[in-house]
Amino acid sequence: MFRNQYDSDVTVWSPQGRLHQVEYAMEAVKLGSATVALKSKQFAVLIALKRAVSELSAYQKKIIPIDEHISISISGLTADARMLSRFMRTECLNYRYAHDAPMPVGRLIGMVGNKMQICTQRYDKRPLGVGLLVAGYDDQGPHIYQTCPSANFFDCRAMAIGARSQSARTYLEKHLNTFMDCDLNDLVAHGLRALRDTLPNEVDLNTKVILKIILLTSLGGWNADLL
Amino acid sequence: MSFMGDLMNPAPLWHNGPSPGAFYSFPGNATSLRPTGHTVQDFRAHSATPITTTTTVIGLRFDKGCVLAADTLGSYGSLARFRDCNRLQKVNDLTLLGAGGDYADYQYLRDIIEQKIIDEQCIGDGLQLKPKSLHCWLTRVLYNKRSKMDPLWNNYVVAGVQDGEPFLGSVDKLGTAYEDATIATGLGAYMATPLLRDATEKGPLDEESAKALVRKCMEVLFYRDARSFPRYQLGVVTSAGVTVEEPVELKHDWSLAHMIHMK
Amino acid sequence: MLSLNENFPEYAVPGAKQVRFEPYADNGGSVVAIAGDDYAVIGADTRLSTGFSIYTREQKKLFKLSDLTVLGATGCWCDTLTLTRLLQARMRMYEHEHNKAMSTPAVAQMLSTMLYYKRFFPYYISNVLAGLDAEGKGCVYSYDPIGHCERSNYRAGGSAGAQLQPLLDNQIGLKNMQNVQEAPLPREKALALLKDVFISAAERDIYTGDCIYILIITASGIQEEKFQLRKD
Amino acid sequence: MSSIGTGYDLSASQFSPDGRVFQVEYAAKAVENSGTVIGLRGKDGVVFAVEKLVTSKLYEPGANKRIFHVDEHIGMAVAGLISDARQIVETARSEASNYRSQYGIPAPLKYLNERVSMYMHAYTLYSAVRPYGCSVIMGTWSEHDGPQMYMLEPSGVSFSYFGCAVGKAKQAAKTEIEKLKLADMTVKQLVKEAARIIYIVHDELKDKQFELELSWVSKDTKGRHQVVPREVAAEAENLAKQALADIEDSDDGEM
Repeated sequence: MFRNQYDSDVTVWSPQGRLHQVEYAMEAVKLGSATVALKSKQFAVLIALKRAVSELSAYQKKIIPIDEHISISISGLTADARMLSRFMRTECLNYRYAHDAPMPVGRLIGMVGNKMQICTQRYDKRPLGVGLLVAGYDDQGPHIYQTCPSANFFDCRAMAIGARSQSARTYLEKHLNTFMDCDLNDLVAHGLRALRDTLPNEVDLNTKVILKIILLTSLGGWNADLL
Repeated sequence: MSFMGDLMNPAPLWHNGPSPGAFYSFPGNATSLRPTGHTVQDFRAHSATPITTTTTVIGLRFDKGCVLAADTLGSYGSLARFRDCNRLQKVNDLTLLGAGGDYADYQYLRDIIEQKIIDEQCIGDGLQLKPKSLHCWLTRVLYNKRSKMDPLWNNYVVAGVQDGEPFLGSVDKLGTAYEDATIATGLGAYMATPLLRDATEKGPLDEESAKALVRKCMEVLFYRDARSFPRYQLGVVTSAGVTVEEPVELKHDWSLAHMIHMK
Repeated sequence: MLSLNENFPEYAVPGAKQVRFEPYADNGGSVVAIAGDDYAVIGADTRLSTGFSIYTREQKKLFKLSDLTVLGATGCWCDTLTLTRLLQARMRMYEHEHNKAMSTPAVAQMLSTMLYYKRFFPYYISNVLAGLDAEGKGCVYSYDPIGHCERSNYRAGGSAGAQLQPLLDNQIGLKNMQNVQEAPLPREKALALLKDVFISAAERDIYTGDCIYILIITASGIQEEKFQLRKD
Repeated sequence: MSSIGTGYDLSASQFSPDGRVFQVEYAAKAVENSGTVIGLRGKDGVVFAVEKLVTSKLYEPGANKRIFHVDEHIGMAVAGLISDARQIVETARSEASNYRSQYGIPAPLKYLNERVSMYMHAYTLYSAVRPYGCSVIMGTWSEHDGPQMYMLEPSGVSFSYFGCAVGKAKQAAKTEIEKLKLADMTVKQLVKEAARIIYIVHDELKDKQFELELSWVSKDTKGRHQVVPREVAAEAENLAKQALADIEDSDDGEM
């Protein structure tokens, strides 16, 4: 594909100052099915498209609860995501154990970023091939974060990642200014429409395409499972 | 289960402590991401007695905040050795901390708390350590130390305002923790608590009456506690912030103790 | 460690003693739990004390671990605080791993394991666990500090445990009585009995008093109740 | 770079026949691709300014800051890979914290610079790791030493500067900085200059959106590193926009 001699290891810089291995890992995110996250003043919502590997298999896991106030939606290598989610759960538990309070979302993401960076700099590791959308709620209200295999993370107002997610992002950008004042139903509807845009025209969101929706609210607690 | 570590020895709550002369463990600087192994410190003999001690801390909750008071004497056994041991610490805008017991142990933990606050300011997300969180954190630290049979010989009183509500809690050297409207450590538990409980049971206090009551307790304690001192500090925390007064001298009048001059 | 008195007796100072650090404290308190066919009640006094001084009169010693499980713990309060925090963390891990809440018998077994793990530096706590089991029946589990676990229908523990247990044996277990009919214990009676035994405990035991905090666990949720005791 | 592709440029632990370590130079390339970062040292403090490129409208405004606090008194502005830079920030913070716990006083920047440089340099020695893809500028002000500023490069080299620039438009920025009489200027004046320079060197055609980040540490802030207060920053930014418009006008006039 992009074969050149500078893309075999994460420890090798290309003459242009790029890290090809990390860039390839970013491609892995696009292989997963799409997932959308968006927030209003009160809510953060995660919506994910669950695919089945075959007619006989169960639908894949896309949304993983981390703590009472944080949940993640994944795209890319599920096994890598499981590792990260385990790390995040442990950190949240540790924070609760020592401080008797929920972990601030931004700080957790910072720790995830630092953890992921280490695998982008060492010969004996590879970058984690998964992108996360993190929805959380803390004292500063709802948050949406996106993390990448490059160990970058972004504080977002809305975001979509995964296969054909560009069209979802286009939708989100177009309606970005309306989200903040949306009520819950409108917010979920926007999310669903954005997700719909990632599908080929002939496929529609229906029972065949299973969705998982998760909400985080000021009332605390996630898991308003609408399906 | 990694967060529990070895169950016989509860895991340390912070890593990356000072290791003089140590060079970087290379490659990777992931010390914060993996548990450290045993250090020399784990095998040393532990001290089990306080050396320079301070006495009572008084804490009282009123309708909109809390007031703390503590004198400034560091006793070396029965010797009144150090006369300017401040032991009320402003932790952040929401929290005030008072400490009694071994002064060196307090200074050690005070530095760690100060660093904790600096770390938080460096993150710069605008979130502040809340009184309840500090209280819980102290129980974990003190409990872990007691479990190593290497206690920090202190009583801590955490005062603050959390979500608009005043908070007053105490932790001792074992990690025993509780919240109450009145707290007095050391000899104050016997001398001041009755006065404080008496007043609070009659209904909520306002800031001025709470301060007056605490000053009264400091006076009583000075007359009765042989390790106390007439110079003390008073601190108040409300939603408006934390203020710690400069040490003040309490007026004492020993003429009331005429019985001691009788032959 | 070098002991001055043993190794150098001639240097020992008569009368001077080193205070030994004692890692345990007795903070008193009693807990009573009674299980019925479709409910469990558990109550604990709210006095937290050390020796003759009372730390606070309003310390809740019951921990809601889930919608169906409540733990009552008295004894060394710092151990209680630690154990319950660990227990809550472990239960959350179970929830993450199994995608369901932990059942009361599962919590009971895990608690026993956690206590036994500290066999040689035990948590000095008398634990009484009350809740509804998988069939919805009330259950009570009681422990010694190093993890012995027993399921029963009623149990008293803590500083006045030894005084209260015989009373419960008589009133609920109908022990040492002749010509009595065994009948299911109604909830109101269990609650009244629980208050009665605490009143007796407060009379005889200085480490028990101030107030009882009671939780009533049924399939429809956990109800809360308070009952004043003598405060001296 | 004649030796590119000859196989001597694949590892940080390998010299090329002409005595260069190419991997380190390539890492420096990564820094050249990032938004411009400048540091100015005036007579009473240090000012940082960052041209933070925003790649998507979906991001929260103000997210992914490139200026960090290392300790109460030390600020750090970073260019290059932000995830690498965060690692450097963490290292610097733990160094500062260790120093504090050892000596009970804030870490001197000279010492901290030495330690962090050492750390970055260590990553240029082994084939098992790659050099950091970021440059950082650290600054402080203290009563005793006055303003101080250092810039650290991926190679682990660091120098003290009066004014420095890294990133895309470092040449243009340096030219602008050299016109200033830095030693006579206060931070209040420097903030305006810094904002102006960032606006001037920003390439409207290549990178559309950007945010200006400003921070300072000075005598007025009592030696504490702070984000420049909103009003001051807004004023500086307006002046910068004005200056840019003036330049464009005069350009038009010539045509």
